[in-house]
Amino acid sequence: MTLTHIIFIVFAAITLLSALFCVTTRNMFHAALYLVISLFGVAATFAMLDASFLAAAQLIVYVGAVAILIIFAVMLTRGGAGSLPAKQQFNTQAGLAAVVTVVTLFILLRVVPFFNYPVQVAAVPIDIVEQLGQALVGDFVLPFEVASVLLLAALIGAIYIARERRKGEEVEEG
Amino acid sequence: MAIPLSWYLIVAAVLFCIGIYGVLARRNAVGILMGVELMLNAVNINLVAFWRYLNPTDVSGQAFALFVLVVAAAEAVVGLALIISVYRNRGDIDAENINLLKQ
Amino acid sequence: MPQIPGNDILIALATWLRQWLLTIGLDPASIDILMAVIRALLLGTLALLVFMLITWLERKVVARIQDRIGPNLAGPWGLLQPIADGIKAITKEDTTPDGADVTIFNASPIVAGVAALLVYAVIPFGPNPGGDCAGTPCGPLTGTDMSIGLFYILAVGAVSLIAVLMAGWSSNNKYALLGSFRAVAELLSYEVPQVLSITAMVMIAGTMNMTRLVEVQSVPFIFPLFVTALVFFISGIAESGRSPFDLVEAESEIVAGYHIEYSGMKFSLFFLGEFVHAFAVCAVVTTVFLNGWVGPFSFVPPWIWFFIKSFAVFFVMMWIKFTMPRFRIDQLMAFNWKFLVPVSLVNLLVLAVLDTVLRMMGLGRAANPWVWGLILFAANLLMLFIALWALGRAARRTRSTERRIVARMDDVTPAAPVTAASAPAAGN
Amino acid sequence: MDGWAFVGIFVVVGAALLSVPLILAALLAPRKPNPIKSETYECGIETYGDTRVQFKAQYYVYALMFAIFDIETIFLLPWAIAYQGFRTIFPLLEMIVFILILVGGLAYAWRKGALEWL
Repeated sequence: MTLTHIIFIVFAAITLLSALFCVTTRNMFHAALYLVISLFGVAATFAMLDASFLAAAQLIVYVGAVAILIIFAVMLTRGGAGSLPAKQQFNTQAGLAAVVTVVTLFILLRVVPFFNYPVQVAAVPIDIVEQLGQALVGDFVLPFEVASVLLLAALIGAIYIARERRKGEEVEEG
Repeated sequence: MAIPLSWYLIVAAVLFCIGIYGVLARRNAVGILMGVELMLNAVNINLVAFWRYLNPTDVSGQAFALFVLVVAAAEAVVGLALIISVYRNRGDIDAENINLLKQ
Repeated sequence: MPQIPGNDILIALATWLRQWLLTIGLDPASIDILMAVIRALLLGTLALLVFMLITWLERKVVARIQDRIGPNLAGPWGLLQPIADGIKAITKEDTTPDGADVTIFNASPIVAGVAALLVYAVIPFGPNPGGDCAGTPCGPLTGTDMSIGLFYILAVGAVSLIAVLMAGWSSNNKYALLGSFRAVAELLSYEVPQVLSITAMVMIAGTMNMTRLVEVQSVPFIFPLFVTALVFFISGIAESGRSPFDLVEAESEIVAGYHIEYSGMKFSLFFLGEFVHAFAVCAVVTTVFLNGWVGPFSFVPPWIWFFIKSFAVFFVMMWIKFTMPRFRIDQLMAFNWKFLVPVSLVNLLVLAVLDTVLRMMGLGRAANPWVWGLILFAANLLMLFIALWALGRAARRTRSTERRIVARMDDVTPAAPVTAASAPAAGN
Repeated sequence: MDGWAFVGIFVVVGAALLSVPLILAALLAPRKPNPIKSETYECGIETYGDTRVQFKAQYYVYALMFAIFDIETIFLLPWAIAYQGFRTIFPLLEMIVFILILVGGLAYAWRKGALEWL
């Protein structure tokens, strides 16, 4: 048990516990914050895997963008309060969902970690980000451009859906 | 490399299952979306861990993780826009009540 | 004492400390951790000292600009004023509003402060002397020499948004919630031109490492990247929530923004976050555009040059703050999305094309940095001229539209006949 | 770990440094709460209605534009790092196509008035 192991366990525990709170807590704003903490933990995991660029990208995309979007959505829907204030947070199939989850977890844990992977010990190239850039306009040029189109589609679609028409209905000033 | 690969895979598997539970059991549509984000993150942990342990000199693993990141964000952008729109029209984002197409 | 690499007093001290720790029998791994903790402590203290200094400086400068004297009672020239403020903040009663979400309410000032401090981790205050410091290779004078330094700065900038939302939501106050929404809308909007200008910097420099960024500046990047520097500086001011972009705390509109319910020391931490962030922006501008620690006269330590340049940039920031009126929120958003973002996109494209063309003509940075730099500078000035012309035209058009609308509201018979359809359309 | 270890240490140390004045304040500052004092501030009048009021969706539109451009930058930065090493113009052209597609999105938002503060 070295220091690295302990750090890994700490971050794994943070990630998993806050993920658990995220899916179970009643207050949606708290759930969003737990999600942020959990995604932080994932970023730390990336950093431990020497994926420096991805760790920072994870922080920017998830903590900076997706988390803000989710918190905005929570606030715009008034915490999902709906008409009934004290509504159940889980649906009627919650029990079934738990069974499915446990079965999936059981299968995954039985199968995935104990396969004998051809682990290769090598240092990460120092110019990995540069290689990534070259790959994006080399091998991955098609997905790269398709990603751009996907982003365009998401932008236009989301603006079209989310925008309020000028003669909006019961929109309070805010 | 002090930490075995399987540790990362276990963390990813558990995170994935927590995400599944969130997606299946939450009533709140935003909560369901959070579950999806957790699942996508679990996938990314797997991708990066496999990249690091199986082929660290090739960038494909990182590139894939990057594309997953994009798809996740695009999905969140559009999904949340839909939820906001539903809330505006119906005043409720309980996934069990969004069933206009069933009736 | 052995040969001191780089002849720098700070590196000499660190080398001496490491040697002493070796002599008292610590193993190298724990020395590394201990040295990192010391470095972190020094950096944090430095950031706090700079914070105290610039609060004093800012009050002195605003006083001079407004033809006043400024703080002059506490100590010589009022230099002890920050300490007096600190004592005051510590002894003030700290209230928590009813219905506040206490945990989040208390956590968010710390999150905001730490997020602002984190930028300092990658700022290089001096060069890498090379050579050997008590058995380990010497590093540059920086917290950590990350390979993705600039990108890291972007990443920690994202965290402060969460702090704002936490503060606004947990206060259980409509003004705070409204203020946090506005603040976040502003901050994230201005992050877009910021990331685009960082992309332009990285493209020209070919690295994201902060130390390398200084080393590759054979010509200070303010010349070839003039428009980029302006966009980055403006969006940096907006990111730190300073006037004229201080809608975050527009007193006359939304009382005090997201930190309305905060008092005493917790309020001071938000205040600290703002100032620390503002100075961090200046430090990044110095590093990336003004050649960082490099300066004439080898007897002056590099970090002195670094701070001279940073304070000069901060002076410009104060000058802007105290001479500009505040933007209205719609102007703020329009300025960002309709001016800064298009300008930085065009700037990115122009720089990419021009640099490639120059490189292919054999006039790239590698060949002759000053020729390359001046050609790009000319292109930058041209871009700036066109952009300002477009901005001026748009501003005149908007102003005449607004005037007509005001005239219509004031008077039943407007001076110029305006149809209802034409007025809003002109604003686009 | 490319400096992230130091960042972790710096987070802990920074939080500790900032907690010192908070702890001092907790020890030294007076604490006499009363119902009037801890009332939510609303310019002197009593608060009215629910705090978590309905906001307009325009905020979300800005957030989503930010998200899209942020992700664009995640792709642009590796390209920008590799830029000085490119020897042909094809990477440049591919990048220009990438940016122009997104500029189309910005133009759409502008035309539709989604950038207007309503």
